[in-house]
Amino acid sequence: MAKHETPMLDQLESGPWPSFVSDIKQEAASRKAKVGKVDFQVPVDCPDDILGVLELSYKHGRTHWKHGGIVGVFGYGGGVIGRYCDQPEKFPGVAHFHTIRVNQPGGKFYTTEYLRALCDLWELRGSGITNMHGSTGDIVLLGTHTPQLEEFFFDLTHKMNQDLGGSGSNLRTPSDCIGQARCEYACYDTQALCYALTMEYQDELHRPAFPYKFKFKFDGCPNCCVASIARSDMSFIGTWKDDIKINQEAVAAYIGGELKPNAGAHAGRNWGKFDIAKEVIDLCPSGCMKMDGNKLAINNRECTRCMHCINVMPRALRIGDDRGLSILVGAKAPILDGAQMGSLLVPFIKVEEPYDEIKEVIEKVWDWWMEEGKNRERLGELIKRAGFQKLLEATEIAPMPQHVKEPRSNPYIFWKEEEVEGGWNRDVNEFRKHHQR
Amino acid sequence: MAKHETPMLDQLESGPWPSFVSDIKQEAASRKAKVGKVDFQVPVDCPDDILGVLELSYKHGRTHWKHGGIVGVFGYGGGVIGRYCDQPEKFPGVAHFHTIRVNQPGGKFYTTEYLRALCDLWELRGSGITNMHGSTGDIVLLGTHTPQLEEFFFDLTHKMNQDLGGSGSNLRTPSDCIGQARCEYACYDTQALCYALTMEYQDELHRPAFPYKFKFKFDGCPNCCVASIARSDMSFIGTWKDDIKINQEAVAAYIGGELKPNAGAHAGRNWGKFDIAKEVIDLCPSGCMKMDGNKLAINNRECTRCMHCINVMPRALRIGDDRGLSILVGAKAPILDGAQMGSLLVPFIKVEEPYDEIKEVIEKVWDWWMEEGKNRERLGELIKRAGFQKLLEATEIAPMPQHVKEPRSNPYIFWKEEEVEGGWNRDVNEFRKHHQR
Amino acid sequence: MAFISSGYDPKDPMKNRITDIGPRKFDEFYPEIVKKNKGKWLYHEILEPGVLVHVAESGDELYTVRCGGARLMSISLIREICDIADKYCDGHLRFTTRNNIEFLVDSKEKAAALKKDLEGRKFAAGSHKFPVGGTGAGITNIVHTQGWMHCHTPATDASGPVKATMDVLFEDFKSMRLPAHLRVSLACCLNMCGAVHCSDIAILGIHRKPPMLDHEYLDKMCEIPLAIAACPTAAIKPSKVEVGGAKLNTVAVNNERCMFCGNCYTMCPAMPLADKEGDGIVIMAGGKVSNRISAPKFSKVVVAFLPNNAPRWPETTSVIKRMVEAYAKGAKKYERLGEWAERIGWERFFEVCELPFTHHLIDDFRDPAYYTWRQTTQFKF
Amino acid sequence: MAFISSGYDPKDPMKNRITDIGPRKFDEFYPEIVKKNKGKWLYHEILEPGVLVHVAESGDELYTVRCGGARLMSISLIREICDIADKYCDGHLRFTTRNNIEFLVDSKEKAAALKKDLEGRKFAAGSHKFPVGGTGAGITNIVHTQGWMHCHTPATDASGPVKATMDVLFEDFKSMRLPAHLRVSLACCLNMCGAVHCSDIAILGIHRKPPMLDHEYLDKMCEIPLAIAACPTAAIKPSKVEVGGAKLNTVAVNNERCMFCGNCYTMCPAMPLADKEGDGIVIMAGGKVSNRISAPKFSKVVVAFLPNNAPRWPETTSVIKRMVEAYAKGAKKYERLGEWAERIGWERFFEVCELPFTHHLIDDFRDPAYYTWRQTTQFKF
Ligand code: SRM
Ligand code: SRM
Ligand code: SRM
Ligand code: SRM
Ligand code: SF4
Ligand code: SF4
Ligand code: SF4
Ligand code: SF4
Ligand code: SF4
Ligand code: SF4
Ligand code: SF4
Ligand code: SF4
Repeated sequence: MAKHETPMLDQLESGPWPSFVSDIKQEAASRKAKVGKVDFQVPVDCPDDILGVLELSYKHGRTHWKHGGIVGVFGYGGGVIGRYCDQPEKFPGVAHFHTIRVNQPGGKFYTTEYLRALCDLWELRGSGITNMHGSTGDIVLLGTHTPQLEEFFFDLTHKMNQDLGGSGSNLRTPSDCIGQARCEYACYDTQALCYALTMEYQDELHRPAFPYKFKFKFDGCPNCCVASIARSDMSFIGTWKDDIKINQEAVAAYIGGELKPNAGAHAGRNWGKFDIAKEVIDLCPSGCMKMDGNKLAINNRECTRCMHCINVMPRALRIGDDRGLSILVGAKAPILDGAQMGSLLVPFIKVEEPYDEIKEVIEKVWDWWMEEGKNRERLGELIKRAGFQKLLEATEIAPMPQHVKEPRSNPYIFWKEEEVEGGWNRDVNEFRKHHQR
Repeated sequence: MAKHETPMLDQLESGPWPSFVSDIKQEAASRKAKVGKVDFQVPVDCPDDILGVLELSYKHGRTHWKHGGIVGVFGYGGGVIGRYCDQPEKFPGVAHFHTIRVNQPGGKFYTTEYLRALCDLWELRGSGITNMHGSTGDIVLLGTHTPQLEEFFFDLTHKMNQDLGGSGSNLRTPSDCIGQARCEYACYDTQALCYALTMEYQDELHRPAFPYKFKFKFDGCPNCCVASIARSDMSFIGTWKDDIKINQEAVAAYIGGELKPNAGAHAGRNWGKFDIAKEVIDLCPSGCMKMDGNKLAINNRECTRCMHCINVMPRALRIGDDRGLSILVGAKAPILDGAQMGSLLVPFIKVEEPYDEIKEVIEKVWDWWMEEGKNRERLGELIKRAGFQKLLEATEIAPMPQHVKEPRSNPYIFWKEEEVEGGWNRDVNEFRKHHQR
Repeated sequence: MAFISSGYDPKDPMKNRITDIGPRKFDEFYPEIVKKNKGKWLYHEILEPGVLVHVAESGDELYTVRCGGARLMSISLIREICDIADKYCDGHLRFTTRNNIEFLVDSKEKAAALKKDLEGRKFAAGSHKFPVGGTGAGITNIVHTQGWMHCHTPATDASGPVKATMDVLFEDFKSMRLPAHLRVSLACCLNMCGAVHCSDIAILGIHRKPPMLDHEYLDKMCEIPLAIAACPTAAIKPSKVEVGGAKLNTVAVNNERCMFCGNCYTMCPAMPLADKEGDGIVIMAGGKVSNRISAPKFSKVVVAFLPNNAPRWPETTSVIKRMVEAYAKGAKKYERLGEWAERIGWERFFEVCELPFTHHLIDDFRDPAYYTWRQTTQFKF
Repeated sequence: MAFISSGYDPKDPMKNRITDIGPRKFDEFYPEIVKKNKGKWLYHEILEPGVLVHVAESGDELYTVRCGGARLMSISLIREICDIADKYCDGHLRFTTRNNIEFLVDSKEKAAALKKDLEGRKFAAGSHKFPVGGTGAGITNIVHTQGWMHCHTPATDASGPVKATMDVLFEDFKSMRLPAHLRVSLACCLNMCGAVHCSDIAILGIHRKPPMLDHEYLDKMCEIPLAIAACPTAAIKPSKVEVGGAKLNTVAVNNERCMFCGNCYTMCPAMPLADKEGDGIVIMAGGKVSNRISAPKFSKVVVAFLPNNAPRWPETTSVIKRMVEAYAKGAKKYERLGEWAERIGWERFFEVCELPFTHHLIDDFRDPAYYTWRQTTQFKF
C-alpha cells in the first residue's frame, strides 16, 4: 500500500549492502504511524514522494529536480541549496525540496542527545531524510519547504546552539580528520585548528564576499584521511621536522613476526613472512633507510615523511617531536580548467594558539585572490593564470626549491626591468652607431 | 702582423682544448701564403676579418651579423643562409658572409679524396672556414659572397656530384647514427633508410612547400645517438619484437669479472666488483629480469627494450632478431610553445626496401600537416592544437594504449554525434512534457 | 497541519536572532576516554575487519567498531544508531570521512557484543543495516553525491549505483585481502563533488548531448550573458529566433565544440542536457590521495561510456569487479591501484582488466594533454 | 682577382644545370672493413678513453680512435686530418654526431701509433689539435651553434664559451670516471638550435631587454603584420610615430609581456634586442635523450642568468665545474645527471651544487607550469 509503485527501486532492497530504499520506506511508514502524534510541518508523505520521483528518474534516465533559485535564511548567503521538483502535481510532498547544510562538529563526533534533538527537529520541519554526511563534511538535511527555512534556522540556533554550514561563493564548511582524538599519527590538533578558524571566519562562511567557493581541510598527517590535498583550496597537513623515533625492540618484533605489519591491515591474505627489506626499506621513496646489523637506521635528513615505514610499523616508529603543518593551496575538482591537487606553499609552520601566523597566510592569500580573482575563478585557477611567483609575492614567502617538483624546463623567464642592469630604456641611434641597418 | 688587434680572442689560444682562434689564424696565414698560387674568389683576408668582427663582438657583447634576406641558388628554396656584416667598411672581407649547407653523407663517413676536393672548392670560392658539422648534420661552409653562390653550386654538382642540404620551410637534411656500419645495437640500416628517403624527397628538401621546417632523423636503437627523439619532427628509432638473445657463458664471465661491464665505459674509476643484481636487474625499468640460479632470465614480454642490460653486457645480451623501428613524431625546440620530445605514433614497423609502408606514413602525416598546419606551425604544435586523435585519423592508425603514457585524467571527451545513440537532435517540447520549467 | 512557529518573526527577522555561532565545539562530543587520552595515543591495531583498537600512553584501550551504511539516511535509522550508542557507548559515536559509522567502546568484550548486535540488525527486506568492516587493505564505503535524489545536473544516479556496486564488492568491505586500500567514489556529473578525480576507482556521470535550447523561454529564464560566459569552450553565442512572429533573444550552441560539461545549464535552466541515451557513466581508475610512498595521483579515464542501466547498472559493476580482481591478482603488497598500473604499464592494465582502449581515452583537452602521450621508445607489445 | 666561372651562365641558369642529386651515397665512403662487416658486428669494447674496438662475426677487429676538435674548422685543418687518414686509414675517416673526428684502423698497433701521432699535434699557440678521448662515462665534445661567429640573433657567443668550458672540463674528456655519459650543449639564443633542451648540462644564451624600436625605418625594413604575428605573447601592436613631421607606421611593444624570445627580430630587423648587460647565459641541467632506464628528459633551468664575460665566461665555467663535481661525487653508477637530481630531489641538487634558488626558476609559462610545482607533502628540509 505504498503511495507510488516503485518496482525498480524495490529491486534495490535486495542484496547485502544497506538499502537506502528500505530505509526511506521505513521513514515513510514511521511518519504515517505518527500522524496525530507529530504535527508535521511538511507533508507527511514526503518520503513516499521522494521514492516516487526517484522511480520516475529511473524510468526516464533523467533527474526531476530543478534549479532552486535564491532561497535561504535572512542575512546569510549560504547554508541552503534550493530545489524544486519538475513534477510538483505528481509529487506535492517534494514540490519544494531545499537542502539545509548544518555545520558538522569536528571529527564528526556526536552525542546521541544532540543527534536525537536534530532528528526531532528535522522530523517536525523537514523530510526526515538526511545525508550523514555531505562530501564537504556538513550534515545535509535533505528536503524541506521554503516557509520552514527560517523556522528551522531559528530552532537550530536557539534550541541547539548550532549554526549552518557554507554554500555559494564563500568559505565552505571546513572539515578535519579524526586526528589526535584517536590517531597516533596526528602532528597537530586538527579539531582545535579547524574549530578556531571556523569561528574566526564565520563572516566569510556565511556572507559571500569571494570570487567563488573556498575550502579548508585539516589533515593531521600526510596520510590525508580527509583528502585535503585533493579537495581544498587550502589544505593544512601535519608534518614534522626532526627525527622519526625508533624503538629497536619493536623493529625486531616486526622482523621476528611477533607484531603484525601495518597494524594488521593486510591480515586478510597470507602475504608470507614479513620482510623489512622488501616491505619497508626498498619502498621508502627517498631510499633513506637501511639495516645496521639488526638495527634500523634512518637518514632523517633525506626522509620526505611519506608515512610508509610508520604505517607499516606503528609500534616501532613514531612521528618526530618538532611538529607543525604544511600548507598546500589550490586543490579543486576539474571544472573548468582541469583538476588540481594542492601545491605546496608553506613547507612548515608551527601550530600554536591563537594561530596568528597561520591566519596571516590565509588572509594574505584571500586578499590577493579577492583582488585578482575573476568571478567564479577558484584560487588554483588564479595561481595558474597569474603564476606561482605572484602568489609568493602576495604572501611574502621566499621562493625555495621545496616549492617545485622540478625547475622550469622552458627558459621563458619574464624578467622585471629592475632586475636588468641598465634597465630597458635604450637609444636605438646609439645602437646604430655600431650596427648599421 | 695580424690585420686586426684581437687581444681577447688571443686569450682563447691558451688552454688544452683545440683553439678555433689558432685555427682561423692558421687559415689566414695559409691564404696570405697562397696569394698568387690561388686566385681567391672572395677576399684573401676574409679569415682575418672574421677574427676582427668576432673581437668586436667580444668587446660590444653583441653580434655584428645581420639578416641575410633571400639569397640562394636558382630554383632552390634552401641550402643557403644569407648573412651580412653590419660593419662592412671595417670588415670588407666578410661584408657578405652567406653560409652554404652541403648535405653530408650517411654516418658522416668520408674519403680524403672527397674532403680535399671540397676544401679546394671552398678555398677558391669561400672563406676557407667550415663547421664539421652543423647541428642538423650538414657540412656547413661558413661565409661567401653572393656572386659565388651559383658558381659554387655549379662546381659542387658538376665536379663533386654533390647537392646542397635544406633550410627554410622544407624538409631539412636528414641525418642518422652510425648504426650497422659499426654498431652491434643497430636494429636496421639507418644509412640505407636515411639515404633512400633523402633521395625520394629531394623535391621537398629543396623547394619549400611546407608550413615550416620538417626534420627526419634515424637512430638504430633506443640509445638515440643522433638524438632523433629530441630533434626531429619524425624520428625513426630501431627496436625489436622478439626476445633478447642471451649468452649465459658471457653472463657468467661478467659476474666473474672476466668481462668489463658496459664495455669498459666506466673504467676511469674503481666502482668495485660488478654486481649484476645492483647494476642490471634492479635498474631494469620494467623489472622483468631475474637470476634463475646462475642463469639470467628475462621475461621478454614485459621488456620495454630500454637497452640498459644490453649496454652493460654487450657480449652476453644481443638485440632480438625480429627487428624494425618505431616512429615518433613532433619533436622540436621550445620556440614557441615549449619543447617537445617525439610522441610515439607507430610502435613497430618493418624496414624493408623500398620502404613503401614507411613512406605511406610519412606522406599521410605531411598531407595532414600541409592541410591543417598554420604558417610557421611545426608538426608537434599542430598535433597539440588539433589533438593526437586527429593525427591518428589522418594516418589511419588505430588508437592503442601504447600511444599514451597514461589515459586522460580529465573526462572532457569530445563525443561525436554519430557515436551517441539517438544523435543530438532533440525536441525540447518532448522533454518539457516530463520536465516542467 | 497547524503551522508551528519557532518564535521567528517574519516582520522583524532580527528580533533575537542568533547568527555566526558556528558548529558545536568538538570536545562537547568526545567520549571520556578520548578526552583523557587525546594526543597521547601510542599505536593501533586492526583486530579484525571493522574492529580497531587504539592504545594510549596511559594504557587505556579504545575499541572502535566501524560499520558501513548508506549515507542517505532516515532519522529513524539515526535514532536506531543512537539507541545502540546509548546501550554500548554511553551515548557517543562518530562518523568517518567516508560515511561509515564508528562506535567507540573501552573493552574487547563490549566490542564483541556490539559487533554481534550490529551484524544482527537488518532491514525488513533483508539487507544489512550495519555491516561491520571497511578497514585496512580492503574496500570501504563509497563516497558519493546526490544524483537523481536531489541535484539538477546529474548524468546518473548516486545512491542506486552505489548500492549496486557495494553489493558486488561486499566481500571486500568485510575482508582485508587486497594489496592496499582501494577507494571507490562516485560523482554524478563533471562538477565531481567529492574526490572522484583522485580515487582508485571512480564512477562518474557524464552527458554526451549538447544542451537543448528552450528558445521560447530562454531570455525569460536566464541571464544570457552569464550563460555565454559559463561555457569553457566558448561554444555559446548570442542569437535570435522567431517564435510566433515575435523576435526573441536566445543563444546558439556550436555542438562540435561542446564538451558536455553542463555549466551552461547550471547558469541557465533553459538549456537542459539530460538525456536517457546520452547520459551514462565514465569509469576512472588509478587515483590516490595519500602521500604514502608515491605522491597523490589523479584518476584516469579507463572506460569512456557505460549506459545508465537502472536499477543495477550491471555494466558498471562488472567492469569494477573485473578491475578489483585484476588488481588483487597482480599488485604487490602496499601497492595502490594506480601504482600497480604504472608499474606494469597502462598497456598491460587494459589487457589484464580486459578493457578495450578507445580514442576517447587519449587526452586532447588543452596543452597538458601532450604530457600524457608517450615520449619514449619504451613500451610493451 | 679574376673571376673564375664554373660554367654557370647567369643568362641561362638552366643550361646543363644539375639539381636534386642529393648527397653522395654512404657506401662510397665506407672503409673496406666496414663494407665487409656491416650489420655483422658482435660487440665492442672501449680499450682506453678515445679508443674503441668493434669485433665482427668474421673475427675482424675495427679500432676507432676518436678525437675532439672545434667544429669551427679551417680547410687547413681538414687537410691535415686528411693527411692523417691517408697515412693510417687508407684515406677514410668519419665525424661523430657530436663533432668529434673518428679514425678507423684494423689493428691495435696502428691504433696505438695513430693515437701517439694525434696527441703530438698542437697549434702554434700550444692547444691540442686532436685530443683523444670523448668516450664512455665521461664528457665528450660540446655540440653548439653559431653565436657571434655567424648568426644574427645570438645572446652570447658559441665557440668562445665552448672553448672556455672544454678547457675546464678537459680532464673529463680524456677520462671515464663519471657515473654515466655527461653531455654538454650550447645554444646561443632561445631558438635552441641543437639539443640543449635535453642535455645533461646546457649553456643557453638569453636576452633580457625588450626590442628597441627603430621607428624611423621600421615600416621600410619590415612587414609590420608579420612582426606582430611573430610574437608568442601578443606583446606587439601596430602604432604610429611622428618623425620630422612625417607620420610613420610602426609598432609598439608592451614590455611587461615580453619574454625576450627574439622572434620579432627574426621577422623584423628594425627590432633589435641585443644588449651588453641585458644578454647573457642561462644554465640548464638534467636533460637526456637516450631511452636507457628512464625516458628522455628535458633540461631544467638551474641558473637564471650569468653575464657574457668574454673571453672566458668564468662564471659559467665555474658553475658547470661545480655541477660536474657534485654529480661525480653524488650519483650512482649508470645514473645520468637528471636521474640523480630526481633521486636526491631538486632541493638537494641546489644545495650540493651550491646554487641559489630564485623565483626565475619556477615555471610560469602557460598551463603546464602547474605540473612542475610540488603537489605532495613529500619534500626534504
Ligand atoms: C551536496 C554536495 C554533494 C553531496 O551530495 O555530498 C554538493 C552538491 C553540489 N555541488 Fe558540489 N557538492 C558537494 C561537495 C563538493 C566537493 C567536495 C568537497 O567539498 O570536499 C567538490 C570538489 C572539491 C572542489 O570544491 O573543487 C565539489 C565541487 C563542485 C563544483 C565544481 C567546483 C570547481 O571549481 O571545480 C560545482 C560547480 C559549481 O560550483 O557551480 C559544484 C556544485 C554543486 C551544486 C551546488 C550544483 C549546482 O551547481 O547547483 C550541488 C548541489 C546539489 C544538491 O542539489 O544538493 N560542486 N562539491 C557536497 C556538499 C555537501 C556538504 O556541504 O557537505
Ligand atoms: C646552423 C644551425 C646551428 C649550427 O650552428 O649548427 C642553425 C642555425 C640557425 N637556425 Fe636552427 N640551426 C641549426 C639546427 C637547428 C636544430 C637542431 C637540429 O636540426 O637537429 C634545431 C632544434 C630542432 C628543431 O628543429 O626544433 C634548430 C632550431 C631552430 C629554430 C626553432 C624552431 C622551432 O620550431 O623550435 C629556429 C627559429 C626559426 O625557425 O625561425 C632556428 C633558426 C635558425 C637560423 C636560421 C636563425 C634565423 O632565424 O635565421 C640560424 C641561422 C644561423 C646562421 O647564421 O647560420 N633554428 N636549429 C643548425 C643547422 C646546421 C645544419 O644544417 O646542420
Ligand atoms: C576513520 C578515518 C579518518 C576519519 O577522520 O574518519 C581514517 C582512519 C585511519 N586511517 Fe585513513 N582514515 C580515513 C580515511 C582515509 C582517506 C580518505 C578517503 O579515503 O577518502 C585516506 C586517503 C585515501 C587515498 O589515499 O586515496 C586515508 C588514507 C590512509 C592511509 C594511507 C593508505 C595508503 O596506502 O595510501 C593510512 C595508512 C595505513 O592505512 O596504514 C591511513 C591510516 C588510518 C589509520 C590507521 C590511522 C590510525 O592510526 O588510526 C586509521 C584506521 C585505518 C583504517 O580504517 O584501516 N589512512 N584514510 C577515515 C575512515 C574512512 C572510512 O570510513 O573508511
Ligand atoms: C659515435 C656515436 C654515434 C655517431 O653516429 O656518431 C656514438 C657511438 C656510440 N654510442 Fe652513443 N654515440 C654517439 C652519440 C650519442 C648521443 C647523442 C648526443 O650525445 O648528442 C647519445 C644520447 C645522449 C643522451 O642520452 O643525452 C648517445 C647515447 C648512447 C648511450 C646511452 C647512454 C646513457 O647512459 O643514457 C649508449 C649506451 C652506452 O653508452 O652504453 C651509447 C652507446 C654507443 C656505442 C657504445 C654504440 C656501439 O656499440 O658502438 C658507441 C660508442 C660509445 C662511446 O662513444 O662511448 N650511446 N650516444 C656518437 C658519438 C658522439 C661523440 O662524439 O661523443
Ligand atoms: S590523516 Fe593522519 S592523523 Fe589524520 S587520521 Fe589519518 S592518519 Fe591519523
Ligand atoms: S617516512 Fe617515508 S620517506 Fe621517511 S623514512 Fe619512512 S618510508 Fe622513508
Ligand atoms: S643509436 Fe643505437 S644503433 Fe645507433 S649508434 Fe647509437 S647505439 Fe648504435
Ligand atoms: S632492455 Fe631494459 S627493459 Fe628490457 S630487460 Fe633489459 S633492462 Fe630490462
Ligand atoms: S556531482 Fe554534479 S550532479 Fe552530483 S551533486 Fe555534484 S553537482 Fe550535483
Ligand atoms: S555543456 Fe559545457 S561546453 Fe557544452 S555548451 Fe554548455 S557550457 Fe558549453
Ligand atoms: S641558437 Fe639562435 S643564435 Fe644560435 S644559431 Fe640558432 S638561431 Fe642563431
Ligand atoms: S622578443 Fe618575443 S616576446 Fe618580446 S616582443 Fe619580440 S616576439 Fe614578442
